[in-house]
Amino acid sequence: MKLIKAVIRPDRLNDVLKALYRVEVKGMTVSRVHGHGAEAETVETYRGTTVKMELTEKIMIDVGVSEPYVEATIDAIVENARTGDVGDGKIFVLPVERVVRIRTGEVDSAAVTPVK
Amino acid sequence: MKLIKAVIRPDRLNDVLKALYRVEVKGMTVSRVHGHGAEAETVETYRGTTVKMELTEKIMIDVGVSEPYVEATIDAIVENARTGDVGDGKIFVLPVERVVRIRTGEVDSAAVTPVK
Amino acid sequence: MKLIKAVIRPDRLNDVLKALYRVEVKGMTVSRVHGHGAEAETVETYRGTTVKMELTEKIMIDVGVSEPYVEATIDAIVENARTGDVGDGKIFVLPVERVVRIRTGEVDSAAVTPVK
Amino acid sequence: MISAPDTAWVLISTALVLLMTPALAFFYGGLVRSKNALNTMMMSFIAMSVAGVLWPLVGYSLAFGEGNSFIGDFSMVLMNGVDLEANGTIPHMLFFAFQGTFAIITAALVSGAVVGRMAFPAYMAFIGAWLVLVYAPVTHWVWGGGWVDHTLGALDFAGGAVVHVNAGAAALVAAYVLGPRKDYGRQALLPHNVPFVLLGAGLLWFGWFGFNGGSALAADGIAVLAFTNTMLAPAATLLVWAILDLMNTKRVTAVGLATGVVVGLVSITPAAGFVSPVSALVIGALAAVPSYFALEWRARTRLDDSLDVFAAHGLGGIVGAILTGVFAQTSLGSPAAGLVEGNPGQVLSQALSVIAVFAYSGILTVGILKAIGLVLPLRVDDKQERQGLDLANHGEEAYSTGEGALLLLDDEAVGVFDMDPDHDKPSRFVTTSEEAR
Amino acid sequence: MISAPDTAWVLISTALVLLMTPALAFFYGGLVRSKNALNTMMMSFIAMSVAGVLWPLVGYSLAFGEGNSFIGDFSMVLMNGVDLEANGTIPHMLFFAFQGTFAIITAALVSGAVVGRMAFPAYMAFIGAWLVLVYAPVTHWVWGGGWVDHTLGALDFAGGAVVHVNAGAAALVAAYVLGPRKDYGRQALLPHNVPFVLLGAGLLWFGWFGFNGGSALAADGIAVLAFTNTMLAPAATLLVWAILDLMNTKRVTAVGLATGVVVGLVSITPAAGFVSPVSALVIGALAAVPSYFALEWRARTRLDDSLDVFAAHGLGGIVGAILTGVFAQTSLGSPAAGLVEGNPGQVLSQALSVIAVFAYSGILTVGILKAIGLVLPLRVDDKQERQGLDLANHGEEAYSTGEGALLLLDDEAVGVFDMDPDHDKPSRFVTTSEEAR
Amino acid sequence: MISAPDTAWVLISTALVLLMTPALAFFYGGLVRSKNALNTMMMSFIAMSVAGVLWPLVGYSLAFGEGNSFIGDFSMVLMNGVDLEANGTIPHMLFFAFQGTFAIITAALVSGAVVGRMAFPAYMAFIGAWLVLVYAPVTHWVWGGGWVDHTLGALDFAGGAVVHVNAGAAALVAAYVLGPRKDYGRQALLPHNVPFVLLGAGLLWFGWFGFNGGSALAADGIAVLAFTNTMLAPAATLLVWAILDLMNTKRVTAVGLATGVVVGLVSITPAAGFVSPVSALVIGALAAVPSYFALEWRARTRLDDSLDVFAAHGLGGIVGAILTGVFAQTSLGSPAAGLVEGNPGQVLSQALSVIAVFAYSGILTVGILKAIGLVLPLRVDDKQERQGLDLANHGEEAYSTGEGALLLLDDEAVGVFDMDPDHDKPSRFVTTSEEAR
Ligand SMILES: Nc1ncnc2c1ncn2[C@@H]1O[C@H](COP(=O)(O)OP(=O)(O)O)[C@@H](O)[C@H]1O
Ligand SMILES: Nc1ncnc2c1ncn2[C@@H]1O[C@H](COP(=O)(O)OP(=O)(O)O)[C@@H](O)[C@H]1O
Ligand SMILES: Nc1ncnc2c1ncn2[C@@H]1O[C@H](COP(=O)(O)OP(=O)(O)O)[C@@H](O)[C@H]1O
Repeated sequence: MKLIKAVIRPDRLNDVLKALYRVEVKGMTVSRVHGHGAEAETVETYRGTTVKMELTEKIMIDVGVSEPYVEATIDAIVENARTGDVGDGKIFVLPVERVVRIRTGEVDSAAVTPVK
Repeated sequence: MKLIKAVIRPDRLNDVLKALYRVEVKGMTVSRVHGHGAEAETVETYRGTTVKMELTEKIMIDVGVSEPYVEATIDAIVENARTGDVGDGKIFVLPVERVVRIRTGEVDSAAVTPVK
Repeated sequence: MKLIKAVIRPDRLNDVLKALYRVEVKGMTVSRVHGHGAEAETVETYRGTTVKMELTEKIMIDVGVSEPYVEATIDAIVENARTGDVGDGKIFVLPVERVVRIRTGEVDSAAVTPVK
Repeated sequence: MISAPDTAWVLISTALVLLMTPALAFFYGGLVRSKNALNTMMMSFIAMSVAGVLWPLVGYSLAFGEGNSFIGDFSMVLMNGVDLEANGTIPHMLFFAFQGTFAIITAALVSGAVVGRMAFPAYMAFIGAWLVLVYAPVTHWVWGGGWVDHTLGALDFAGGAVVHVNAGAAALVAAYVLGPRKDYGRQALLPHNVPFVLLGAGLLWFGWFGFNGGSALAADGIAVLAFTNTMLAPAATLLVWAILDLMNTKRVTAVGLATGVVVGLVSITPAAGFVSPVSALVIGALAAVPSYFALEWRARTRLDDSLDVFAAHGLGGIVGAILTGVFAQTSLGSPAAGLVEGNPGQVLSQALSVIAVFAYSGILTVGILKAIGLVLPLRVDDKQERQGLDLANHGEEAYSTGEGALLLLDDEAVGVFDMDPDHDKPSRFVTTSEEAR
Repeated sequence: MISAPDTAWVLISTALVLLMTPALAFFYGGLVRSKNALNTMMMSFIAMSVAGVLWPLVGYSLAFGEGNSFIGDFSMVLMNGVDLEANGTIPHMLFFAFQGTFAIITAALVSGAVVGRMAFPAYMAFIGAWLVLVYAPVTHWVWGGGWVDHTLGALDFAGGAVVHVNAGAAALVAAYVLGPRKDYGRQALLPHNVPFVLLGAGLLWFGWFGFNGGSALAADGIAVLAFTNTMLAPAATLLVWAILDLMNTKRVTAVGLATGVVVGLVSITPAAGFVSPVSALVIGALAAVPSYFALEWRARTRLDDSLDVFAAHGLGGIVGAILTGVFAQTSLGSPAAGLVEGNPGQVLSQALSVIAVFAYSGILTVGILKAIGLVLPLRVDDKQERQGLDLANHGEEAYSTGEGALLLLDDEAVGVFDMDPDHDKPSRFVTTSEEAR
Repeated sequence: MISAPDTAWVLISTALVLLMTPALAFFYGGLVRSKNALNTMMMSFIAMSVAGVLWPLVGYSLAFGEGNSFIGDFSMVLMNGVDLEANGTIPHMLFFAFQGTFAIITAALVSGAVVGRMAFPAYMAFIGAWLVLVYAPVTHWVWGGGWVDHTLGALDFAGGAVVHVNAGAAALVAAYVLGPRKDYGRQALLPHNVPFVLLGAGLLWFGWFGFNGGSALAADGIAVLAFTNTMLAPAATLLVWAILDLMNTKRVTAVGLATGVVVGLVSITPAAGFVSPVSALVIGALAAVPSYFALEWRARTRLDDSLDVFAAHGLGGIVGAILTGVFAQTSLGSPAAGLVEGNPGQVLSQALSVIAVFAYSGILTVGILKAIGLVLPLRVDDKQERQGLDLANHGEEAYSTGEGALLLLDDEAVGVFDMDPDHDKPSRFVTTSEEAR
């Protein structure tokens, strides 16, 4: 079991969702985050105050998948989140020791396989 | 040391908090996330635009616990977050190599034991 | 490769960002979270309703770094996020199996080294 | 004879009172959770439609038609005879419009008791029926030549009984009939947007100058008196409220302050044109106390009058109505003297009018709700309640980020007006299995 | 001779109409994504500046100067001769101010068609040019003694053609000339703040009482009639809209309701002082239908009139203008009889006036945009569009948390007024490598 | 003799001015961080209570009682003699109410300088004392028959000196006495809700028509002139502001625009009824410049006048007051001629009045704050400042999600009104160790 954490651009989310759907990865958790990286910073001005905004809006996707799905998931994300400009984001693959489906108590692979 | 990541329904949060308190797990970090799973999707309409909302509101809880607390924590969450309907959420158990308490610099188990 | 997850106070974020910059850690992802710990709870009143607010605002920082940077990153965070009062937060170090830079497909160390 | 300045003043007053309904939408809408924000606001807004249409159809005629002591008649149905001829010093049609805005806001006020659980179609039916069966007759009693005015001689300058006691009673029983929200008493109802509550309170105050000041139906001294009292009474209420808050929680709360504004405004409503400004300060100050403690106490009961319509409007209206009987001065133009001018009987008249309105409104409201309950579900189901009524009743979110929202389009409708053909077409998200490969 | 009550009523009406522009900012601003919220609001606000300055400079003179049948003249440039002498029963200057607020809102209305992509400098240039070249002459045709009034005899009480058809036509072609947003049809445009939309609708309704009621230019029966109709027509529109919504999606939507309010108000605008309240209810009810379906249909096309200015204002205005020809009654003071009084020709006049305004506005708008496009970029680039126009055009975020915002200060500027010298100085975030050690 | 149309106009103007205080709450509240949003708004709202009660008690009498050249007397304490008799052409009580709304907004204006750190009880004490000791006498000087009017002959149509210079001076020294916020200069103060800032600016503009237009105290030509100028001056300010913004940051900012509206309104306030519309355009345009650069410069100093009350109101008021001396025209009804009519002395009078008000207000404000500081803590402590004043001072959050909020109930209070006994009782969250098992 792996937890795949991907940071992507907000406007790529819908395409990534669709692509994951196509590779049968149907469960995931999404959060709004702010990223800091090599992307150009924006300057904002409010009255006399000028600030450099070091953070840009990103979306983080957490997907728990069993081993056979890892490559497909990564590929689906990379292909659909890529624009080629700096700031496209990163994917982290973390090892997972256990997954539990709260509703049924099922564990591991069974827990991430969607109900039909 | 483990990091237990649980995705639950927002309206179960208070009960989960109380239950964790009872098993002496008193430190945790909570975030608002959106989940995508087998749950029924909602349809929203704004003027002529109809959308299928693929994401539903969830809460993610991150709890760092030392080994002896792992089972109790999982049980407390499962019991209190379960409603039996699709969408109750998942728990992921991740291995942690190190935990540091910023205030004191204490590490690992000492770092997650609450101050009295 | 490690993923360093740090929970800190919102008002320490800017200093932590600057400190990380100085140790050449320039990529990271930041999210708004709520923490629950040993910190004093606040009581709020809305008309006849009085509530104990168990959660306080925190910031979570996720930094993926290659091994040589781990200590420097932790030190930078600890030093700059510390106020000495209860509630300063925690750092979790998680093992990472793979990192992918979405824009280029580079993996692991190459993926977290900032572009010049 | 029609007076142009009176017409000008009542015109703008009517606009001000109409603004109170959106203001109420914000006052109420800010107090609920975000998942119910739109539903709560819609309950006010839809009153502008339902009551706005029923008033010319039949409501006005039942309220102000000659009829008998208890109800008007159908003589002015569909605004028959409501023309530009003088009614007092303003055109009859303006009086009709001014009164119409009162009907709208009164119906909307009740909604605060049923937020977070009432099904919207049932709510629409309810306020329609309530307007015709409760609001119109009660208005007739007090302002349409009915028994409360003529027989009882009770005073109600701008609607303490007609509007606030009436709505407060309906709210109380509606909360009882519907029952509490499922998570009532377990999950705290925290206001999702307190600035909206303050915005609502500020706009309500602004609009209330039309409500009370306009009720003089002329740009004269009575209007000035009512206006000034509408400014001073809430100021006094606020000060007392702030002191109570400081004593109780050591802090002056914003939601408390917003509530205090409304309580002060409600309390001066029946008295506005009949009492001196100093009396207005006293009335405002006194009115703070019962409402403050009623709010404290209500939250500890099982009575889920969620936004405390009874505590704010019901009690505020009762206190105001009684104190009108105390402070009314014929020297200021009040048609009846109050206790301060040596007429204790007026206090009794006032109390009786309150009881009559309260009882009638309460009983009829139960009846209407039970009757509607036979035809339509009064409440949404538990799952919808958990999910929030914005989604369940309206299919919308108040604050949407658009993430994860996939467009649904009828393929056949696409392209009819396709003016930019080489641009890629809006695509329907396809989930069929062949596509998934 | 100047009448004080008429002056009072037109004064407050003018203030009410001015408030409609901020109201529109909220109506429009709530409908867009948060990344474009400020830009959308600014498009309305800046109209108060651009149109507010051009109106006294030249706009008023072109609209109301004697001139010929098609356009005014330069006789009143820089308010020459616009003084406190009577113009009808109010001071000329007040008429000027009242009309100025109409110019502002009309220019702002168009912006709904171009949100999320138009460059702000080009937008500013556009509304300036449009005001002078389109709004001023069209106003002259209808209210300034021009041919639509004198030759055609078309009725337009408060601006159905001048304001709404005019803006609707401009919006339609502006959306076409600019082309759709890059993600149009792929990413749904969900309103980021529906309560703002409702706030805008509520304030618009409030302001519209000045728009229609004030157009009587007196506190008289016509004002009362226009006012009452402005209250009733949208109520009817809302009810029909709610029913259509229920039939279509089984739910009454809040955005729909807010839209319905505007459609109802638009539709009664040309008719307000000429038709009976019952006709107003009918006009409001009828107007719901075409706009409702146009909204449904537009979203399925490639025409990115993003906030449906054409469907709401254009169509609402057309329907209202035509129905004015149906329901106008000389018995109520209308200068021409409508179909109901046996004058079918009036419907034709109305239709012709609509066509003329529509065609002129549409064609000139294309010309103005094309001309500006030669000098300034009409659209922001794709990256800016993706990033949002608040950042790109204004360098601001609507809702900022301040996280990750590092102050930039000119070191030399610090300390000039340094009154608390032992406090640590504001520090400039330094990123040079020597500093980093 | 009382004139009904004048009464109508001043009535609505009074309501408009009262609305400016909630409007200010939004203008200010949107500019701060969300953790201080309610506190900032409450500072405006509470002025409606403190000033609203002190005005009838004593403030009005000190301002408008006969007294001497420097202060009124106690003859009208508790509104003694403030009745419905004519004062000019309106009832005395209406004049009292109209002036009361000015007192409220002026006190609230000062709060912008002390947000994010001032303890609320000290703030309440401050505005109470300031109203009586500063606002009332200064008003007496200028409008109550005092020396600025009679001896100096300075002009102040609607409160350039009385309201804006006065509040600006108090703000400046209050910011100095309180000292900057702890994170001032290190953490940028980004507006948490720019739409609220725009809403506030829009409503302020709307209300200002009552402020300036109503100051004519009649529905006459002067009101029309003041009204028109109130519409044109800010339009010109905005345009200049936008150009300065474009030159400075290449982008027109929304916060800048909102600020420009206020600056323009402030600058025309002292001149509104005395200058021609073209002069108003010039005044508005000129006023943009000093305020714009003062804002830029202030942010680089250690002076934490957090919301730039001095730069916007103080400077705007000074510029307006001086330019009134330049552009005032007796031909338009100004009691004194300005420089353009060949009276350079008027500019000097204006300057002296500004200096006098500034000095008096500044010195007294220091004294009042120091005195209060002996009794009450002026600032919250550092931890509370970090946590935010909404929690610290009011025990509330502006935007609460309700997550992690556990209900606290007194067990004994539960069940008194328990109407649904089989429903599980509200449970108190129990943390004792036996329960934990
Ligand atoms: N080391 C890192 N740890 C965690 N998140 C990172 C890291 N580096 C980058 N990110 C995330 O990825 C986003 C894009 O990274 P960036 O370096 O700007 O562009 P790119 O990946 O295209 O080189 C950042 O905004 C941030 O959210
Ligand atoms: N594979 C996964 N990875 C991460 N989160 C998941 C995954 N599957 C489900 N979730 C989270 O759990 C929630 C509930 O999952 P769902 O499949 O809808 O119901 P259930 O767990 O009851 O079968 C989702 O909304 C999502 O937040
Ligand atoms: N076991 C834990 N797992 C995850 N997050 C934790 C844990 N304990 C504390 N935290 C986070 O760290 C924050 C500070 O912890 P707390 O115990 O209050 O103070 P301190 O770390 O100073 O002892 C909490 O608000 C929470 O966000």
